[in-house]
Amino acid sequence: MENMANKVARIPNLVDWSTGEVRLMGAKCNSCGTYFFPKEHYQHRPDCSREGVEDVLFPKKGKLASYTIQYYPCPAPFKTENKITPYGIGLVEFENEKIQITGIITETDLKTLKIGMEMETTILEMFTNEEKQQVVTWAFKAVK
Amino acid sequence: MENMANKVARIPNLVDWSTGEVRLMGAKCNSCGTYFFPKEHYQHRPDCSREGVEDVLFPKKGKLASYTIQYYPCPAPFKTENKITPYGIGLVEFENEKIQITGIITETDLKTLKIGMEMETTILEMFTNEEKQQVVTWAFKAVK
Amino acid sequence: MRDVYIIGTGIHPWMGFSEKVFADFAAVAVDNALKDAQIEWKKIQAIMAGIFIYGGNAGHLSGQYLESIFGETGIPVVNVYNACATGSASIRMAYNSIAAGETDTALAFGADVSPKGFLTAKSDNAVQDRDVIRWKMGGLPNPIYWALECRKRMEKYGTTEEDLAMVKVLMSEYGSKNPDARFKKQYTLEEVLKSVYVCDPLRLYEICPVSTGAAAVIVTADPELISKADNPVKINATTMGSAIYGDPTIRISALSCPAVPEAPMLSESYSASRQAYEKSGIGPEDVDILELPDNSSWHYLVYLETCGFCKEGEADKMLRDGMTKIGGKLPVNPSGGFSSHGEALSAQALWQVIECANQLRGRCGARQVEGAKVAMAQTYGLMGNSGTTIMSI
Amino acid sequence: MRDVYIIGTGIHPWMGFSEKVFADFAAVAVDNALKDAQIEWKKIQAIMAGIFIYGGNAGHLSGQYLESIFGETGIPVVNVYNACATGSASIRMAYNSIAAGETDTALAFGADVSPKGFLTAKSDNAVQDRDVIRWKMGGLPNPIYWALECRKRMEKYGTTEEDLAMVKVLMSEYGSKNPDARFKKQYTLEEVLKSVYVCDPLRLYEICPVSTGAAAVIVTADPELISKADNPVKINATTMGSAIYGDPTIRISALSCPAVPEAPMLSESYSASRQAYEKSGIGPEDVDILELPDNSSWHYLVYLETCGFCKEGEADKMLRDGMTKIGGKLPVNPSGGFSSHGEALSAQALWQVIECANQLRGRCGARQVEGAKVAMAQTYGLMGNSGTTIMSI
Ligand SMILES: [Zn+2]
Ligand SMILES: [Zn+2]
Repeated sequence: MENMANKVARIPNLVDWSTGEVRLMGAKCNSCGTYFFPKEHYQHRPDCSREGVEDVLFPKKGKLASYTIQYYPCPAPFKTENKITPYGIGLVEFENEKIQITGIITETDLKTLKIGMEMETTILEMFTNEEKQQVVTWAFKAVK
Repeated sequence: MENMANKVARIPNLVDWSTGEVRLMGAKCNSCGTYFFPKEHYQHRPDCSREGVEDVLFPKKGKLASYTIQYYPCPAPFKTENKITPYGIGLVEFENEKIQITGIITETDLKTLKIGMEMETTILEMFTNEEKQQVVTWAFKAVK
Repeated sequence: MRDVYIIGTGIHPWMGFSEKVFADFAAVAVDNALKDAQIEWKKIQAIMAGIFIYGGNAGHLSGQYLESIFGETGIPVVNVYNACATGSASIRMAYNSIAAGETDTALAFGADVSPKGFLTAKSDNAVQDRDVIRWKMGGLPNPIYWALECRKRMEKYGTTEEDLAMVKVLMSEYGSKNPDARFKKQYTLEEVLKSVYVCDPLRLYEICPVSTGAAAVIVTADPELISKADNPVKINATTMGSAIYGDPTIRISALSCPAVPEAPMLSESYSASRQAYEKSGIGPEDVDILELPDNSSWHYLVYLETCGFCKEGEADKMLRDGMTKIGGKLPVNPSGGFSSHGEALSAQALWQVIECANQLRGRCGARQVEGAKVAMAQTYGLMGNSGTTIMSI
Repeated sequence: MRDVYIIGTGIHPWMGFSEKVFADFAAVAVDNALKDAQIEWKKIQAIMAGIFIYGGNAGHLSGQYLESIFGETGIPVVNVYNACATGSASIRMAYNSIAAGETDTALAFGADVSPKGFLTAKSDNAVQDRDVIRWKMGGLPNPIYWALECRKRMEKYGTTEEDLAMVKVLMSEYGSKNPDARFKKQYTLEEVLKSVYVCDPLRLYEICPVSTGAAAVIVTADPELISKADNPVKINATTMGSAIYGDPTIRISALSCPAVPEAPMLSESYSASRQAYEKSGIGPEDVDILELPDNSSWHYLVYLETCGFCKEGEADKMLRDGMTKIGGKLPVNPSGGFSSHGEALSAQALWQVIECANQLRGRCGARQVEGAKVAMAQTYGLMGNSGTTIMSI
């Protein structure tokens, strides 16, 4: 995997690389079986007892359920040092968890994007902060 | 009056000194007779036709209808260069206009404040801006 | 329950950014509504106000602000916010106030001034407000959400770029005939297809911008006011819906959505419309005019399905067959839609109701739908907000 | 119109600043209300939510947020804001929804998290929002408005510093007996009179701070739910008032007020309470318990007059004579009032209703008022907002 030393997520508790793999952080309700991302945004099944909600890491890989190509820069507070437009952005489906999660696609040849293709979780370097750390967000890339 | 050169109100259209006297700027509705301060905050009598609203300058002098002494600094965006607490703040009544207007009282001996005393409109220097102008707000002081 | 009628409506024409303040726009719309209803201000017994979310304290208390302009009379004044369905909440509350017997005559209004820049996050607490995450880390302006759904639709049902462009062609034709619309230029299919992509597959002309606008509606159950009104419009139902668990739509501000549907798409609107059908006894087959929220060309298509005007995947055929044109079986958005107006958040749901009322009252000139007796205004707001109003004459 | 009952109430105890998010507090209050009502979530047919104004997108759509925690069911969810009377708006809308026949059972809730710093201006457009002027040029935090009125009262009616302090003595006695209150220390007259001035004549202990808290109320007209509820409380009226032209009170955020009264002081509350008296057929003489908004000791006194419990200038005598004590003719704020709780903006009006309901249901332990049959919750919000709820058992 990428060298993750000196990297920091712009907002904590969303993306993890402590296991050696980049994985998204979410939660699962053991009562109603629903997975949440982000983990603090609960979306229980009606009348769920909401017991046993626990943190989970989503699998590294999923498949592309939809995508778009954004031609204009995302306004602030979004921030990147390099021009990234046009950028791909996709919904990646994690099959067993029955959830689709959005993410920027770090693909330069956007013409190759296709619904159903296999994707893996990665990070996108956004900018360098005052502590000289690379501030990152989660992203997806095609499995080659 | 004070030397008003190089002074600027923090927000325009509230206090005027172009006539040589410091006066508050408001509006009057010629249909229902109500005076407004600030002038953009309309408070018409119900069913007023709202015709003929015109700018007015309030008289320089009025009388103190109520007052308090504030012991703690007003939080931002209020801003003064000098410590002004404790400061007096009063409601000054303009008799013919049938309106009372709030304002900081630039009195150092706050024990002399008394309901009914005659007050005049003045300015309070708050801070120096980047253009080296004195930024001011309106205020009241006792007529000596 | 007693019948509630629309007796007066008013609009401030839609436009772009303005230095004028929201209360000035609101006052124009309310003045027009009072004139239309032929009543004086003191007849208003309750004010249900849409919040202007970028207006600070005054915008959040827009009803109190408006009342002070027209003259404070002590009546109930409540301010509501349901994102882009805010206007639906205000008219629903005005209706409920009358139906509950609290008042006889109530005013619903909303006014929004387009901000100079982009809409963006309004807080800085990512744990509390996932909207912060979508802006800071997601890179997700609103149209991306629509494009993701649109791409799924194209894959699943064969919606084409020509279908998407055709929506704009129709909307611009009607908008050109609406003096209150912001955009009045008429576009050909070719021009739309040549416009740049904002987020592929959605093009610049296929998504709606943010606008300035104001709208006001006066409703009453007072027999005297109804009898002197010009063509009063009966409200058969005005309902609000929220989302249903398992809705597969990726909602604006969310970072995820269910992969396996357990509820209809846009379930907030499914719910609002089904409540309205049940409450009014009127079904999609009875509706002569539909105003739907065409935030993008995708919305135009999917809303026909969400609200039950055809089965899932069949809206493209309705469009291609001309059924949704003025003169077709179900004229959709004779106003020119959001495409010709842009969003004025707290005003737009009321403007949709007003277009419906104006159509039923025969006031729409070059874009008039002939002989319409039943109209439906359907709205949509982010994060699970929706409202449906069914009216008849 | 059918009768509407409170069958379940829930509170998250009041506290200071917290890193937890508003939805967590809201969920505790709603869980407690569901348990009290002995109903499951799916019985809730509408949600009327108070907006948490510092919570960004999520706080403005607090009802949608809450619904997603308990499970989205598609029901109407509306978010309201009426400053510190926000809770009054939510319960009034829940009541109207049921009275209008839209739903049988509805939830009203509000939750607020105290911000770390001071409350201040929320926009930067002084023309649109005079709140910007009062902060940038006026130097006018909220308590100054109360102090200006309090000074007038002392001059006109002879209210003394001892009267103002006595209010705190009573409130702190009751607060010490309320497990859900934030401040539980009991003060003597001497201690209060020795506390520092914030804005003379009001002292630190005589004004209320900002707090964190949540409250939820479930109302219904469903006979089955009413029959199985533990001491259901009937809502005789729940009304909202706005200001009346010529009200001489200097309103928070205003820079001026009329010098010649043409309406009662605090006319928004005069209006709300008079509407409630008229609608319910219950007058001040029938009320056994009053919860009023003691934002400051001045409020405690003036509200007795505004709501017609005595004539103008006579409240001090009521206080001095012990009439407003538990055990007196009109027990006021047995909860300990705002003085013992602090303001949690969108929750506080509901908390007042809940205290009234708990008193009528005989659940108040050491602060219980014996034999109370009728209770009234009166609230107050800046810029012309107020609500009154009259309940009975
Ligand atoms: Zn669950
Ligand atoms: Zn006037």
